[in-house]
Amino acid sequence: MAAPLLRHLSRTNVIARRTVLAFSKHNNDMQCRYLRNSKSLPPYLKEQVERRTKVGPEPKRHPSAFGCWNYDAELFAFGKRLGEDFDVDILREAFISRSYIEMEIEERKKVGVKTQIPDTSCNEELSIEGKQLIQKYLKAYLRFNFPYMFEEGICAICEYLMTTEILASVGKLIGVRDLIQSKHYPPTDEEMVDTFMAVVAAVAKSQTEERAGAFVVDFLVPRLVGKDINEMWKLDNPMGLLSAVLQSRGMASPESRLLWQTGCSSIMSLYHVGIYSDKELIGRSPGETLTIAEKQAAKEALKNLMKSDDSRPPFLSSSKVPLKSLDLEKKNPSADLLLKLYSQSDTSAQRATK
Amino acid sequence: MSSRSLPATRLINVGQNGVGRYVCQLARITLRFCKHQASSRGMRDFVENYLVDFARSNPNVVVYVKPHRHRGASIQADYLNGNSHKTRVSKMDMDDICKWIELARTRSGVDIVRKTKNFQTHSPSIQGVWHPFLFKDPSVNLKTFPDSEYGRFEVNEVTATERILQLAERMKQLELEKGEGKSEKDGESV
Amino acid sequence: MVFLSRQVYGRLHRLRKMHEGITHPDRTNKKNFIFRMTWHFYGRRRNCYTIAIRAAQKMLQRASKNRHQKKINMKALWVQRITAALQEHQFEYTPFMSVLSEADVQLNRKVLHDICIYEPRTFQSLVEFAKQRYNEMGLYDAVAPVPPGIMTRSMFEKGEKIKAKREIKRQKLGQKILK
Amino acid sequence: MAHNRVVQWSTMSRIWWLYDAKYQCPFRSARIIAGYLQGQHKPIYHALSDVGDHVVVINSRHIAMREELWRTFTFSYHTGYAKGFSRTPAWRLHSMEPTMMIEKAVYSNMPGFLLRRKYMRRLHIYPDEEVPPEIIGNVCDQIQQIQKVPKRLDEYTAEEIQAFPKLFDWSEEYVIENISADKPKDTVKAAKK
Repeated sequence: MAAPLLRHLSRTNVIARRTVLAFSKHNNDMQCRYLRNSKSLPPYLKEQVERRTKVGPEPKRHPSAFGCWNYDAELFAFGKRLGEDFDVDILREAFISRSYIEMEIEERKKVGVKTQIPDTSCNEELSIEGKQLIQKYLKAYLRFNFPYMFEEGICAICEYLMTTEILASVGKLIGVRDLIQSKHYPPTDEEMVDTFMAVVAAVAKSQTEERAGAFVVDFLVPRLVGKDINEMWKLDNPMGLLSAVLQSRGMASPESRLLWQTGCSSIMSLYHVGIYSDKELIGRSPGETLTIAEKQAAKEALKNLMKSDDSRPPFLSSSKVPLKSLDLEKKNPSADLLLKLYSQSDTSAQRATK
Repeated sequence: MSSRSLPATRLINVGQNGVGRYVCQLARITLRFCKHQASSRGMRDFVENYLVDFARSNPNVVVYVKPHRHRGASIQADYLNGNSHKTRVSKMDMDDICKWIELARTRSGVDIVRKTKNFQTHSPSIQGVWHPFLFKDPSVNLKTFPDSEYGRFEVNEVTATERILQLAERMKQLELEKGEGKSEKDGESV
Repeated sequence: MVFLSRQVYGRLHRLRKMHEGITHPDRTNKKNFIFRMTWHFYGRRRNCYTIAIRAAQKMLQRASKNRHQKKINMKALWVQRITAALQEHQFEYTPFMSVLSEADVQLNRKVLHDICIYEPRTFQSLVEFAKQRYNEMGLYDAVAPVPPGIMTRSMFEKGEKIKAKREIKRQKLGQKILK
Repeated sequence: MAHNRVVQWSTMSRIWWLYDAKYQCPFRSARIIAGYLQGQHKPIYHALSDVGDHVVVINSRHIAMREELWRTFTFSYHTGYAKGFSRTPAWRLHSMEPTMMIEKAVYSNMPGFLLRRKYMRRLHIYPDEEVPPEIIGNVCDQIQQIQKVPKRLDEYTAEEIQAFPKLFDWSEEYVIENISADKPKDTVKAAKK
């Protein structure tokens, strides 16, 4: 019970916490147990805190600094942890970062050793390869999961998953942090991302590309849980796209109708707008102004048409997706193309009327 | 103790672990013990009997065994998120040590703090959250307020006035019937 | 204040205190035990032991009392919310719950209140079921307040039973008196 | 998540209700209005989160009270100084300020904590049917009345009065003034002038 309480006592000041802990019961240095009530204790603690702040916090150290470290064993465990059979040489290469090589070269220069390290031994090439693999399989998976979604939407989701934050956190989850051979510890986010991508390429090289695809799906797609996938695609003009979609499907053009309104002259106004096509409700949404509500309703209608609404079934697991027989090149319909066609048909219709 | 005293957190699944593929978060485990002292007896037994089995069944965990002369036995578990937890196991028997190691193996490595709730969801509503217009009759939309018909109190019982009117109606009918009967009788007599 | 290390300082301090005749290190532990609970209090309730211990004891008393009270409050809130949700469907709390329990629908108040906010359509179907079942059971007539001036068979029978009991008593009393 | 934002806006929004207080008991109405102001009719209700609605009350001048309550029901107040006590009967207060009765009744029907003032700000009372258009434009629903509005004698047409069944006859010696149907209308008009 003592530890969390004491920690909480001085939550603002980590250093003060350490000094207090130094006087706790478990400390071996403790010579007297009633120091707390001493008048001369506060100045002593103050002095200690000041000195500690001057020095700054301790830098984080690699586990190998504490004595127990076997890199080969760790590499072996890494492969087993992910359930993959790696080629050890490829995996070893995947963990060598650019900064490590530069550091090595500098150190060798200092010492005067003339042997050169080949530039190709770092993970840059592998990471480029891995990036392509990730994009390829992620998009193929998303297209399979959302066959009605526009290509732009799928690219937006893929882009979100390819951000440094997400990839670095996935790298941390599977434990690349301690294995990266880098100049810094802990390694930078960019190094983590590069390494993760290189690991994906290593899976493909040691086994098959489909295996790497399953690896990507298993570790990246769960990051979409609890996220609004429809908001990742920034749609400027949902109403225009909606009318284009409806026209291409041979449905009547959308009509927006006000369903409910209240508090119109107050700042807490609320409007519910529904969008109809052929007198059928295809999407409805609330909003604080009419324009916002209409825009959101159009988005909602698009969501329903793309079958990516909130009541959609959960994401498929990689075992349920036929990654081998997936057509990786096939793309979903593009929204831009549809809009272009729509505007052309509009202008032609106007000409015809003239 | 009041709930403000201790730090609390929501229920967290670190990185949605297990949604796609489960990754054991225990990276390495270091067993420290003395080869001679009696307090390390349990740990020595564990190393002799169970350690190989443990390492074989958990190839994803790197096991380091470190004898320390004349020190208490301890287990240090390092997790993938960078945390490490040390458990002192001197004077414990082998079974207890097994339990502590099992605990270390199944943990996520996040600090143990009080939970505010035992459940959590990322998508609380499938059908859409309740809102004031959800079950409102759409015909209300067409009304202009104040609408005296719509806001009227609905009376299920018959009021006194209505009852009098009903009675009067019935009396009228009875009288009519009587009158008809009389006229019929008159006709018969005629 | 000159000292080279914490150990030396502590040793000196202890010697000094022993010289003064204060040899109760446990007292500090006892106080610390209380101060750990009162760190977030305001004013002297936080740091002065005599005041802090009273505050801590009061806090613990309230905590144990409110652990029970919290459950009561939560139940009241759930009932209130379910009633409000039922009001939208023109139904009432008591018949709703009685029908659910009769039909072995094992949803407690906590779950029902969650449903009525987050899955309102499910709740609607539950209410429709309850309404239907309630009419079938014909419970409404039994539960509804009886209008004045109306005598049902059950009320009459009850009255008869009471009368009969009284009669038996009277007869017994009469026999006793005769004896 | 923009869509979740508007969904939340919709769930937590305050909607505007109308209540016609014509011939309604102020005390029983107040209990219902107070519930709406606090949001007790919503499944998201919580005593400490302010989720109440707006209520516009009209015709507060025309409320009705049973028996002798207009005369016997009193509002008392003490200034805190000596001889500072005052007591006002309901009829007097109502004639001075026709919105006060409803306001006081609603205020006393709500729990006495700090949110009460906030709730009261969302209560808009108007003595007659005339409500400013910016207020009535907000309204989207109406609260049901609690008792039946009676039909006054002057609201009946002469034919209806003629057709109404005669229950009994006054004896010939009984003297009645102003029994004719036209008289009360005239008196009302005179009073208004």
